[in-house]
Amino acid sequence: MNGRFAAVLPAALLAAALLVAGGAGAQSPDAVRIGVLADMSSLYADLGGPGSTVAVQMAVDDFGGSVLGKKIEVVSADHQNKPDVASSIARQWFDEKGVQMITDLTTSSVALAVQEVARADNKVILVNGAASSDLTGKACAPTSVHWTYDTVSLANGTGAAVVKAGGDSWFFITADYAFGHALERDTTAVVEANGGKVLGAVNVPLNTADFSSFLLQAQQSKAKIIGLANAGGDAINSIKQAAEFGIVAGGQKLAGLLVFVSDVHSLGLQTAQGLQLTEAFYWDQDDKTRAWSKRFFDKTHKEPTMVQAGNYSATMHYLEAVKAAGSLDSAAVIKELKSKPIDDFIIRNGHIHDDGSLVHDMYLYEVKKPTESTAEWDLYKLIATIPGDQAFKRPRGNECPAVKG
Amino acid sequence: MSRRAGLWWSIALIALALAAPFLFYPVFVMRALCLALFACAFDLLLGYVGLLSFGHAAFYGGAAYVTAHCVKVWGFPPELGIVAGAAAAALLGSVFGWLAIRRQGIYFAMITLALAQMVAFFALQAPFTGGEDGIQAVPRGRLLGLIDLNHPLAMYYFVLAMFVVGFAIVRRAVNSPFGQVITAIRENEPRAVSLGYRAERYKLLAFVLSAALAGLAGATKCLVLQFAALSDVDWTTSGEVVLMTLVGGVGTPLGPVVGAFVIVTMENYLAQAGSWVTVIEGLIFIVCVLTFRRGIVGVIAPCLTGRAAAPPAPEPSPP
Amino acid sequence: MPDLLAVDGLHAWYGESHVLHGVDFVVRQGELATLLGRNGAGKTTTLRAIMGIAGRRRGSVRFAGAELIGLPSNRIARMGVGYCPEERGVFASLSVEENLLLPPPVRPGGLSLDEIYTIFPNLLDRRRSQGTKLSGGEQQMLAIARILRTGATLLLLDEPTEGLAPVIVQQIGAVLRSLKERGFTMLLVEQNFRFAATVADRHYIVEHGRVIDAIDNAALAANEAKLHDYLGV
Amino acid sequence: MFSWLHIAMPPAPALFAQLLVGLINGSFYALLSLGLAIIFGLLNIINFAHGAQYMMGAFCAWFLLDWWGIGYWPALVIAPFAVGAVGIAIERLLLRRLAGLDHLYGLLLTFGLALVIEGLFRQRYGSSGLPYTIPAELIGGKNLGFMFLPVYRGWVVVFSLTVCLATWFVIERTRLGALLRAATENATLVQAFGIDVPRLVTLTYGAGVALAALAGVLAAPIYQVSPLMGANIIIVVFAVVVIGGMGSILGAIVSGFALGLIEGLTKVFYPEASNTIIFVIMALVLLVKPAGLFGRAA
Repeated sequence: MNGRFAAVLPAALLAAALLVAGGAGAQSPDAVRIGVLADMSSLYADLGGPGSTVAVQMAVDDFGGSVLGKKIEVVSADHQNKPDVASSIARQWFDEKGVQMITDLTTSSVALAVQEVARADNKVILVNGAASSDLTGKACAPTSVHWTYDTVSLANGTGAAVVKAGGDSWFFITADYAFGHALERDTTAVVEANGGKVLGAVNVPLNTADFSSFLLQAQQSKAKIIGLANAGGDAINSIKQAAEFGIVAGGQKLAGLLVFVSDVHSLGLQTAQGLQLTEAFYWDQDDKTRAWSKRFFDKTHKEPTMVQAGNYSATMHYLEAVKAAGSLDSAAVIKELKSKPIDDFIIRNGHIHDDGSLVHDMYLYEVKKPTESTAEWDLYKLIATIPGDQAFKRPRGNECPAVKG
Repeated sequence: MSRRAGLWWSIALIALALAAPFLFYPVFVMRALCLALFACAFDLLLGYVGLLSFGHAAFYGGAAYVTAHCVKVWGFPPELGIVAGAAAAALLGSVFGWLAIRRQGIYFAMITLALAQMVAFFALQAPFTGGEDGIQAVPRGRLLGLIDLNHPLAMYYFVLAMFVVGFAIVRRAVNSPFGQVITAIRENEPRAVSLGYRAERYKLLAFVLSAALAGLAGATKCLVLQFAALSDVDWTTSGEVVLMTLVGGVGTPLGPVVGAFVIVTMENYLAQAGSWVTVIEGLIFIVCVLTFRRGIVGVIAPCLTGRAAAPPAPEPSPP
Repeated sequence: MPDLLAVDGLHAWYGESHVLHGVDFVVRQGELATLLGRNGAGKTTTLRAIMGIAGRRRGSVRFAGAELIGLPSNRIARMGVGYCPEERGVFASLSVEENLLLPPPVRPGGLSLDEIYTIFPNLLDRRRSQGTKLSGGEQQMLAIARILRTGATLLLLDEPTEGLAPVIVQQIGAVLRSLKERGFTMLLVEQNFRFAATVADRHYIVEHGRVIDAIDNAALAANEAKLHDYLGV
Repeated sequence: MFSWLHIAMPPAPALFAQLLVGLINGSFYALLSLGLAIIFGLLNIINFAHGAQYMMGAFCAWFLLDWWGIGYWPALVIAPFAVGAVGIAIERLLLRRLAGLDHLYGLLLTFGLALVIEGLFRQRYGSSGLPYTIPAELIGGKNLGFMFLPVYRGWVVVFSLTVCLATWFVIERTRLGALLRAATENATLVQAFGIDVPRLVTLTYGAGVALAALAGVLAAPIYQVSPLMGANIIIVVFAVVVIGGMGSILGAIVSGFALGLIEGLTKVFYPEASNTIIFVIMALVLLVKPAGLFGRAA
């Protein structure tokens, strides 16, 4: 190879790199971008995932497609439940792609990582999929709002109602992960505050397929209530196997602390019947929820989960706040969001606290018996409505500096 | 490679490396550089000693945890935090190596996997690691008390320097007499032993060096992304580094670097493809194994630089 | 007697290295021919190339009139070629009897198990033991015995006497002679031409991947000097 | 953390129940590692797609029921054949091209396959899975005094033990098994005896895959039929095979059941470690017996 030709290829490589880089940076500056950062492909893809993108797009369309004279664009990505992937996507979105707000953020480790990015970049995140109350506790950030639910509200919802109904002795099957421990910790506090007691708990590694050993331990504890402080496939498998081992038939009851309508649909009523759980939203609440859910169903062939609905609600309120503030500035938008009550057909009687938690009504549901159900997605009956100040009351106080100091 | 072509390639790559933060998103390039160093460290073992470790995430992630803890909780400056991380990885590597080095092939891979799983378990259970939330919000701090690493460019050139140091150590090790001995051991261990080399000692040394460099990569990554998390020590991370090396080309100087950049780019851009990520990734691996067995560098580089075929053993050439 | 096996211009490669450079010879029906030559001359490769397990090959190998080049080894075996490899190839994870019964019958006319045990009484006694627990001589007997059942008419035997005590070598010689009486055609690879002389009809000398000479057994004594030269003994 | 330092000893009947439950899990490990061991033995390929094929078995049962109303019992036969046929196609089209290469490449290829298969199923059926009910004949349970044993779980142990023993018998005591063992040792020679070894290899891969699918059908009524069900179990099953000794049939069966038991005990005494214990045992076994418990030294 002669010397002159030898220089051509390296030079071409450089030129190509410049072109690629130039192309990547060419973002039209006059659009408002909303990022949906979700688990698209793994454990939690059904409760958020592509459905979350659909919900956010619906909100954008319903809002009219533009704000402050700029077009609104929705971008989405799969964080694969890896905080490092999530964090670098979020940084790039904020720094390069002009993304103003990120929503969904299923799984706590991802939400916590992205929250730090948002804090550093002074951008807004509205968390819908992660449960950990640490997001508004010791890790709270000024520009983030925890929208739909957190471990505290789940604990208050299911914990208090079940104890009041006589389920005063508990045994926990806990996912050996921070959100599992947080659920167990918060529920334990609620149970004890309501006069119940916790007889024991077993920490189960994530993605354990077989729960029979743990169910036997729960059975032997003679506790009236077996609290399932887990999520996704773990929750599904533990409920399914509890039915197989005759736990419910033997007189003990299951309390699902983080169970979604998609999980119940997947399990089927035969297996899941009688399970009590707390949700922020159910498609069949009233005419408005049914109408919106029908539109969602037409696009996805599934009824929305509270995470997906929460993404719609969060996006809508964010856009309204941007419009009211007349600015995309994070502080101004958050100030606007916090200044008004949050009340739509998804989030009822809500307002945002200084720590970033959105306090609103939660609902305790019981899964119907197969005979009570009239349609494929007719899954829940309402047991109680839990007012926001009860649902989001932290039994052990809040470590968020913004609240303490 | 003709001397001339090599020179031009070197100039182009150095120019690209220096200009990258102005062309591409810096955090993306930094993350890719960390993983590239990780892959180079791994390839030192696979490509030159012929040992497939399936537990390298333990060093990468372990160092990230140590650095995160040192910097965030104990207030170490960044350079000391990185040294602490790499040193911890080297220590861990000497334990792993001491236990595993006598085994070969799949059994070596499995012992390293088993030990790494124990490290992952420790990372989940130990109180200071923050469970699956990891150690978040690790401060980048000031390098040597002078340079503020919160500035993206400062951080980028720091990461680039770390990468160049690590890469140079790998090349130096491979091209030194030590490198020739380990290659000889890979080719024919009994013969190397009969020539009086203490094969296990050399292999152990290579393993510890590889672990330390993987630790350097993990520690640097921890400062870039400002956290250490469970996914860093997960076995899938060990699998990922195997893939990067294979996709790029085992035992080629630039192969692991190219592989790392390809995989990170894929991960980054495919993430926008939503739920099709794993399907596309899987297809790429299948195609690679069926058609690109010597990796991108092993197949393409000879065409670009005018060599007939990749040489069986890598020869010294600057990046 | 017609040619049962005719090898013509056979080339073979292991990877990049060209090992056989045009081997020509024939083995007639009912005959015992040997391939003699030094280490590395290409004798074993010739057997493997006939059997279709030597990597890439070119040329012609005709067995009973049919071309073998291009066929996979299992098809070649099915045509009636029995192969007894160097190092015997006795399977460690199989018992003696399982080893014996392993090669499938390919055509009628093979020996029955009883006949085999009559020829090799040792194997009957040890038929339940693990194949590789046998002594070297017994393993060699087993390796030969198992291709007698199948009905193969041509036996390819790769150095059956290697590393065996003289008394065992004598026994093997007796076995080969009796097989010849039963009508088997055999191609034997040997280094030990003194042994070969006691059993064979004809000898081919292999050197550098070619057959360079053919000597009738009867003419062996007359050609001893030449043979010493070829084999370097 | 380290709460095991002060746990109470459970009463003996409770312990017995846990052992039985462990044995049930062990039967899944045994079935899956058996298939892996057979494949490794002859093909020298570490079949990373085994988990995906297990998942396909469960899905096949679900398809049969949902699309054609074919129930559990026929599915137990049909699914292994159907998924085994897919395995045969995979071997013919892809794995065959890797013959003779380092087994690293087989591992990578099957890893890629697993990603593709699981990705496609997840794309179509979501991640939370589909329900499959226990067949009517096996619903309910027996009170054994120390525990309530669901009939279906009992069936799982008995059936998989039978399948394992039958497989062991075929491989160790029949002519077909002798062929397999011989081909594992020296495939070239076996082919030179007139056996169509490539076909044997294809069928063996198909059989290994069919065993995985069989385990999938068995698992369908217990676990949710989910695209991710195999991804979580595959790494554990690897460990089981390595502990037993790569390629050793008996080793795979014995260590499958034994590790189920050990894991069961761990779930009582140190539940947090129940996913890690298998790796601890693997490390210990490999340090003491480098080729696994039943493996022949290389």
